[in-house]
Amino acid sequence: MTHEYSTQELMIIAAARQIADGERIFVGMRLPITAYGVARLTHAPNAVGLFESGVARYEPADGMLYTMCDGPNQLGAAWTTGLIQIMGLLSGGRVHAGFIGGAEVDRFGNINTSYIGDIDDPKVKLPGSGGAPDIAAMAERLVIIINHQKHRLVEKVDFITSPGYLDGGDARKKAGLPGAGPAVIITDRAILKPHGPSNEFHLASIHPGHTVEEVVGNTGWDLKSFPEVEQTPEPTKEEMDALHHIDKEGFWRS
Amino acid sequence: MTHEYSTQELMIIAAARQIADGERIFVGMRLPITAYGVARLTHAPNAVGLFESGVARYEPADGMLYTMCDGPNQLGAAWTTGLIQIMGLLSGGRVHAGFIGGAEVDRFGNINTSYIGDIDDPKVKLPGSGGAPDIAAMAERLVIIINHQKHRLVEKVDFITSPGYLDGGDARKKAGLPGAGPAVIITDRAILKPHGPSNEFHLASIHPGHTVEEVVGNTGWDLKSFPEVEQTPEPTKEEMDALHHIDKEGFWRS
Amino acid sequence: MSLSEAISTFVQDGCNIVLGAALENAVPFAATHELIRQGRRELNMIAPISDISTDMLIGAGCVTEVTGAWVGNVSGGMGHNFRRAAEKGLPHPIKVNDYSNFTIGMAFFAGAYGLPYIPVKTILGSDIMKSNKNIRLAEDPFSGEPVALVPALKPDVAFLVVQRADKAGNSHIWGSTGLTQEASIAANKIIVLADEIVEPEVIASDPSRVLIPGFGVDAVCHVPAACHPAPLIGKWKRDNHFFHDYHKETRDPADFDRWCDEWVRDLPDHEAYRAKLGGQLEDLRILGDIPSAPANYATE
Amino acid sequence: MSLSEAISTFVQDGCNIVLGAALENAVPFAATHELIRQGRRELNMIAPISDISTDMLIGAGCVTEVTGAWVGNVSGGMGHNFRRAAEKGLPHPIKVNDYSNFTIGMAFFAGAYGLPYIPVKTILGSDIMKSNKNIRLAEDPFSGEPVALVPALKPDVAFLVVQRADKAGNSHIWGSTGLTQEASIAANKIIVLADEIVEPEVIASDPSRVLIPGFGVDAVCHVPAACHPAPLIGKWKRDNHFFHDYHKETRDPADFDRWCDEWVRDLPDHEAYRAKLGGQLEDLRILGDIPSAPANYATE
Repeated sequence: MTHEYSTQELMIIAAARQIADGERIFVGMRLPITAYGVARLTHAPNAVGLFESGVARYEPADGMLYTMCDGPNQLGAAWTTGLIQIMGLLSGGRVHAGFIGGAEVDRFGNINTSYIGDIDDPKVKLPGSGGAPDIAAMAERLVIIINHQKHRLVEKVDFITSPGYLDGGDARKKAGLPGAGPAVIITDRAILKPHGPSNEFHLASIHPGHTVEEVVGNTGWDLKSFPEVEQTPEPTKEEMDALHHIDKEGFWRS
Repeated sequence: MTHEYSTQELMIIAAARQIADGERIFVGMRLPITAYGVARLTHAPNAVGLFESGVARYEPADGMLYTMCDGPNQLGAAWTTGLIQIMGLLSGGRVHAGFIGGAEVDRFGNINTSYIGDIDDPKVKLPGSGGAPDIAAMAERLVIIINHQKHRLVEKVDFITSPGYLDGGDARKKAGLPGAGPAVIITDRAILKPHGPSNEFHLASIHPGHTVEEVVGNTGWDLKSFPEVEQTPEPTKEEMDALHHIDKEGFWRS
Repeated sequence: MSLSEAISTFVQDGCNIVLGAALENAVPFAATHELIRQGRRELNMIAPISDISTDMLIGAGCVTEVTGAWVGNVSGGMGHNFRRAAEKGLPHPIKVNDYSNFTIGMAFFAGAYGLPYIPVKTILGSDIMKSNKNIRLAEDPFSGEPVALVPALKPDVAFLVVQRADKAGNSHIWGSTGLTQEASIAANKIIVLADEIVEPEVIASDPSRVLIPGFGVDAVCHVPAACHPAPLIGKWKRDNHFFHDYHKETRDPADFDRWCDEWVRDLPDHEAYRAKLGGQLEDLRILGDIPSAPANYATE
Repeated sequence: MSLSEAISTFVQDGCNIVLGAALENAVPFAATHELIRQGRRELNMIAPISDISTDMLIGAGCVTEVTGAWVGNVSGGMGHNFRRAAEKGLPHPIKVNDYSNFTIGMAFFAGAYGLPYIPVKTILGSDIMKSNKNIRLAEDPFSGEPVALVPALKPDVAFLVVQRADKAGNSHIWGSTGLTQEASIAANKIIVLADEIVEPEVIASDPSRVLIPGFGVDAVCHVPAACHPAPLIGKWKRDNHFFHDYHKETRDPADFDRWCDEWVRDLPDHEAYRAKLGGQLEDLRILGDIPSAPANYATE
């Protein structure tokens, strides 16, 4: 290892690798928007970033964004328009992928950002869906980003805000959902991918410095592994340079 | 009669009187747009003109228009936008009236601008509907303008492009149409209005110089009269001045 | 018309209100404050996302129903008042009508343009189909496939912030607009909060930049920085600290009350609010000028 | 890319084509001509109203299906070719799929934004419900009232004229747009005919004036006056005489053939068409400048 990186920086770079050149991506704030910036500066110079408030950009915004509606995200944008116009692109194969996070994700990639506990008497009322269900339903593929803790990667979410593979198998297709579903869950310890006809998420790759036992022990379901569990490749110098160029203040370095 | 006017000028002024101040009106080209201009200059200075291509105007355009999309109709407009935005205003009580014409109108105010003869083997293929059915369905009331000839005012139109009262009575309401339906037919000889529960059009007013016998003889159905048939009031000096101000070239004078 | 007058004229207790539909910019916070000051009750707040506006109104006891996709503090975390109301019924219980951003967009679109409902696919498989009883699962009669029917939403009143308007409410908006157009046209009454009042000629010089025509507007109020602490493109930067402080200072009900007294109830109007912000607001004012290329509307 | 290349790449015989969806302005007549020159056959022409474009294509034998609300000559009267085809099957029969303007708008909207169909009220009671077999009468499951279900339309290719674009297809449109946005996004391929090619910075200076983003555009062709004889706001006046002459000179099939040879088939491309028009075209060029008020996008 010739260069230092934080766990968060590794997650950003793993996320950036999910973006192919020329793709149109629904980019959230924080970690995914940084990943988008890294991808644009490295292997995906022609990617397009979409923001559900009604913004599409080629070049990432200059400077730190607190919300997708901030001025720097609109200055010089490819398009500032309405939510229907932007989110409507999800249909018709015009959007390749979306990034979303959540409070909970389950073994079939279903995501909860709505209620912990009972709907009518919730233990925690989470902020809600935003546009995540729409992106989860329609994008060609979904990238889920979440911290790897037992209460976050759970057997079954209390509330499916954004559908993954629902009860697994072909349940998603039967429900009439056009997009293919979540392709990957990127955590701070590992990368999980859907396996076989059940579409249950299995361990696909472990981040450097972590072990299978630790990952399984921090997962809320009986996590199985792909036949060959890889080690997540370390960030390259080019990737780290791009990230440092974007994250000038070192927000993600700790 | 202290001032000369043509039949067409009388029709324009009769149409202008259908516009109340502050109303939003779907204005077609030619005769109705001139009527709108007269109304704005006389009794309806706050009327708003809507054009289905996506234009809304306060002041009528300066100069002769050949289509609603011509530059002079867009310069200084209140709104240049899309068709859905403008026509969408028809719902929710935001549009008070619409003007439409046609090749044929029948005793219940149904209008044909599509097919003369059989649909599958038409004698005449007319240009089609444009936005007229939408306006006919949704506007609070409809003003129909047509020349008074036996083959134009017919017992039953070959094809209902834009619905009036359909088969009469409450057929229109039963069909689920939100707007109240045609309020008036203005011809070059007379003004007809729907009568009683049948909603059949009866003779309401005769233009100066015309007779009941002549009007009935040029109507394709057995035209009945309101108990008191009025004479259409002659244009006032103010109305004629307004019309001459708009129609500087005397297009409507012959 | 003053904002106070517009609200006392057009907003009654129990109204269904859209207060900002552009998501995180152009949020009409000045109207949020005035609704709290006038003590409106039993409001149904409808919006995809209105940053902390909805949380404030809930904390002040104005709200019994929330219709939307997201309630919280976009840069600051969860909304304490929203959580307290939903979890503990404090200051009183609220009913939450969940939508996703696109489905509430379709509900507004249907309401705006006279469609009884819209069939969508983007909410299939989500438990929002279970929690929101207004949305129905049905079969697409053309294909036989499942489809979710989202009925039209027709709010009573919509508030929107625009960069500039003339006295008649003809206005210009630029930057992303979220669901502003659909939500406003769907509403029965439209109240425009204009950052700047300009001559009619300025608006008429560019009718394609008009989002809602003046003849559809019921009241236009001149309220500079009505969006604070949210941003307004070309006019005001976002006050990120304010959102952060709100999160810290509203952790429990007594704290929220203190915050709300200081920033809302103890101030007579938005002018006093701006004066209280003072230099903090001035620092957010955009002084630079990066103008759009002109469009030519000449006819000759 | 040249227009000739764009059409040979993206348009096959049998395609469903939107050629102008702005109604009477910005009609891409240059594409009409090139489709005739390349001898495309069995096209389905889809548009609310495209003035005489559809009539020309019918007369040249390119069309077997017409989907829209109105076909004719807006200022000149009926379309002789449309009538001949519908009434006498000359040059060959055409199938007409009737819509009203709003319902074809809803069909495009559904196609653009992934909705299987849209329930509308504006076509109830019209015999269009009988002549267009795609539209179904149904019951609104919420209210029990009648409703017309209009299925999504997904054209293969859409052509649109814009005032200015950069080389990547990012473009600005102003003035009324009819159904341009919905019809284009609904289409599988989008071909932009730019009146002027400008630097990317010009377009990026005003992202709110973009109707279709460049990343959605499949080909951008620089074709000045592609709209002739239709108008383009701020660029070209309408050639009213040309529409009138077309009406007079296409009364019977032999006349139309002569007209079409002279104005389309005997000319290699649009540059030659512009050269043939010569001073007549120059007289239509808008020389004045009535610029829009600038919008400020500065962030500081």
